[in-house]
Amino acid sequence: MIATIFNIPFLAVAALVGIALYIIISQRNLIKLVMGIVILEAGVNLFLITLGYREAGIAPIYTNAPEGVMVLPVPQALTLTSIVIGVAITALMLSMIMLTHRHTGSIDAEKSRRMKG
Amino acid sequence: MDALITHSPILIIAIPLLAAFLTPLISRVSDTVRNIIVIAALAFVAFLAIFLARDIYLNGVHVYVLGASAFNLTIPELYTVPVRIILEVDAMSIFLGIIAATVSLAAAIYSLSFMKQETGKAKFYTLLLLMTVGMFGLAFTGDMFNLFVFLEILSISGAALAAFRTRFADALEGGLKYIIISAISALMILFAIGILYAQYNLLNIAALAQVMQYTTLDKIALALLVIGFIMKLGAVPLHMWVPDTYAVAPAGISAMLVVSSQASMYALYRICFSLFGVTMNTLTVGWIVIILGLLTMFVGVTMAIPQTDIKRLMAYHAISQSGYMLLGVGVGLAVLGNPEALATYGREAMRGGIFHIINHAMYKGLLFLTAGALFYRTGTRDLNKMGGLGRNMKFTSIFFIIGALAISGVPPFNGFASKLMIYESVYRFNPILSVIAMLVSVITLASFTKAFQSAFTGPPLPQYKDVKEAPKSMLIGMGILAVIIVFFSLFPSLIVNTIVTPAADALINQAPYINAVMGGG
Amino acid sequence: MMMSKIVRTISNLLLPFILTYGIYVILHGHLTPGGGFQGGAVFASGIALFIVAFGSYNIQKNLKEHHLSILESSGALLFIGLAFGGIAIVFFYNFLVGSPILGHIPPSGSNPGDIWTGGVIPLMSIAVGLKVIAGLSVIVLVMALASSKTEIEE
Amino acid sequence: MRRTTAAIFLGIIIALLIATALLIHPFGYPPSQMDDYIIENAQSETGTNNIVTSVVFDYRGFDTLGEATILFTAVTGVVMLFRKKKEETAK
Repeated sequence: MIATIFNIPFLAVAALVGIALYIIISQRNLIKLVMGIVILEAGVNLFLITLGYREAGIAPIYTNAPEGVMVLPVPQALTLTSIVIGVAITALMLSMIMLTHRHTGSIDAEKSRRMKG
Repeated sequence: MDALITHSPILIIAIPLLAAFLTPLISRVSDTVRNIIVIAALAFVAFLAIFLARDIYLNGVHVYVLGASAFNLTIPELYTVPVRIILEVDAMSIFLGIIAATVSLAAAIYSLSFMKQETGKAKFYTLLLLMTVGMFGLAFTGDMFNLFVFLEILSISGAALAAFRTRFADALEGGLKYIIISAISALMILFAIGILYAQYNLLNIAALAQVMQYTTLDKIALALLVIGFIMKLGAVPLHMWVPDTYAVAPAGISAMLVVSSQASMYALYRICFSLFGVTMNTLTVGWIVIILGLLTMFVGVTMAIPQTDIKRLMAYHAISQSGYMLLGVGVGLAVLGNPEALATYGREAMRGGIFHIINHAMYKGLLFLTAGALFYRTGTRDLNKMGGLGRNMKFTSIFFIIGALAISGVPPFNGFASKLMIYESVYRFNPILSVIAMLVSVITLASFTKAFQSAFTGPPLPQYKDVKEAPKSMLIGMGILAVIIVFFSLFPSLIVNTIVTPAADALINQAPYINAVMGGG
Repeated sequence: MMMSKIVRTISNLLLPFILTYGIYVILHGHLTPGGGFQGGAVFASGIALFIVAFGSYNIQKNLKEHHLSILESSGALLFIGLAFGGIAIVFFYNFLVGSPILGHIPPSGSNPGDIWTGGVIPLMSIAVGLKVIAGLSVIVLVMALASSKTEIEE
Repeated sequence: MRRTTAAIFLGIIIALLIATALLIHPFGYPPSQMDDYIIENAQSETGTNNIVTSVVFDYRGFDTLGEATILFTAVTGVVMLFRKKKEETAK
């Protein structure tokens, strides 16, 4: 049970990802769909960053570093990459939604839809 | 020359990337120079890929450690695991590399004329080069996170290109669907990478494969990876985006999106064979892949029959054909743990499935390009509005016949060669699967006969009386693929022996892939 | 569309600090938390603030999209060029460590930090910084312009 | 039909996520063979005090190149989507 209590950050990740997937599946508004994807991204990023934490660790920077064990640097780099990728995808998705709205006057996934399946 | 071979894994990725960064600058000066640079970069890369392939068949797996003090220093001195990003090119990677190089070159040449009337050509070629970079990177990388990064490059550029003709609302919808699916699947894959990293503190595929335990967490990671890549390659439960995206993309890009799907399929195979290999329950995973393949095959072809939009029809056939590749390789995966069955029919099934990948890339690419040529001259994709075009567009109709016969698996075309390999070997695994596959092939033939009749034969419609043949560069683009198809049809055994068998063996034998990085063996 | 005078004055006041901080984060990426992406994002947020406060139409006169695109391509070219610089050994090899330029090697363990370290890393930081500044600004500018255009049309 | 499938799918994924959260290493005690090498050797190999930066630009520099490429792609894509209709015919 003790392990479960200490794994609360990972449960938070599960909650975030679950909420995000629920939004993605249930919402028809395209902007809300993008919000769902952004939350999903946040969940995955949180997962990556929590992977690297070490008990009582300090930031992995030697400039005037205090004594102590350092947290893992690689997950931080991966998270950085994944954040930038998220920004790029979000920007592109929102641009496409703006243009779809211009064409069809709607941001409802069903209404602005012209092709079937 | 040795230096060129040594550095060619990175050069194949970096040269189109450099060209992509240069393209926006050069476009300000001259459009002609830009076109020359784009084509030259792609041609040079295709040349390098063939060069590298030859060396791989002779000397085995190539590794390239980025940023180390020597290109083959996979593990730092006095240490036990790889730290840096490693490019690892084996016969399967270069197989996908050759496909990507050929199709993107053909698509770029084709687009010279096809996109002439469009605005924003500088952006178009930049994105096309970036898409090529994504394919090569995905094929060559030996690192899980790097694979994710290149998958994202591939999907972002693909989505932007699919939505290129922004004046059509359909194009935006196709692009949007593609990017949403890609974003969700990529995040699932990233989550799985996180799980693997959490357990082993490794990101290198070969290093992970060596220490793979197949714990419950690994199973979860495997499930997420399979769902993610299945989503991305457009297999059946999650195939809805494929026709919408393929149909609206410019023709050259539709051809490249086919390869992009195959790149995801490559990643799926890489995960199943090289990362998990025999540690996992290959029979279960293999059957999952087989069932997905059958569903994909069948649903794709049945949905294709009622289509009147020529590119949607082809897109559904693209889904259906992916089923063959999944079926062939799935059978190989199912018997991976059983050396006897693997030797008698598993290896043959894998060779069939892998041969089908290259065949499909070529003929489906060709078919999409001919559909684009029809659209270019008639302005419609609706088969009911076309008719009698064969009279004026002779080359295009010949190319269409070649592609259609190849996809339907009519002898002696290459589609028949690969399908025969799949039928024969799958029959020995489970006869019913083989029968379904043949049935699907017959329906495909019927569907394409119908399409050919409505577009090319019959009396010429009055509004298309003055239709001309497609412009030269489009013919060259189609011609490249058509010549390759004819060559493959004439010498199937040569192709199977030189490039397909090493690729299949590279997947089956996990050890060389691991040893190239981890040493030993 | 322009925001009220209060917003404009405050953003004018804040802008130099935001931009300076962005540049500091980029240049000290190898010593303190930060680097090209983070600093570039800080800098670009300053530009975004400017675009929001003064309206994209007014900004457009001074901040052209194609100038930013050129800056972005140059940043990308500089980055890949630095990566190619090491190709005599291996692509991405840090060829400046130990050389007279930025080549100092810090004492191992905790130390006060020396700006002249890191080899190509500070240069790459600058390249990526340029790229991110230009890239994010272009995205914000183009999307702001596009949305204000729809407002005018309607 | 579609809703039910979606709900089942969602249920499976959430079950997988919670299983992950329970099975994964205890928070704060990760395995660290690769990262320990980087923490120990980053200063001497790359001359950088900030280890995250050394990972971003040196050990995993190729990822960063890919990431910069993604940003470049997205910017090109956004500018392409909002391009003026008669941009190049004027030339």
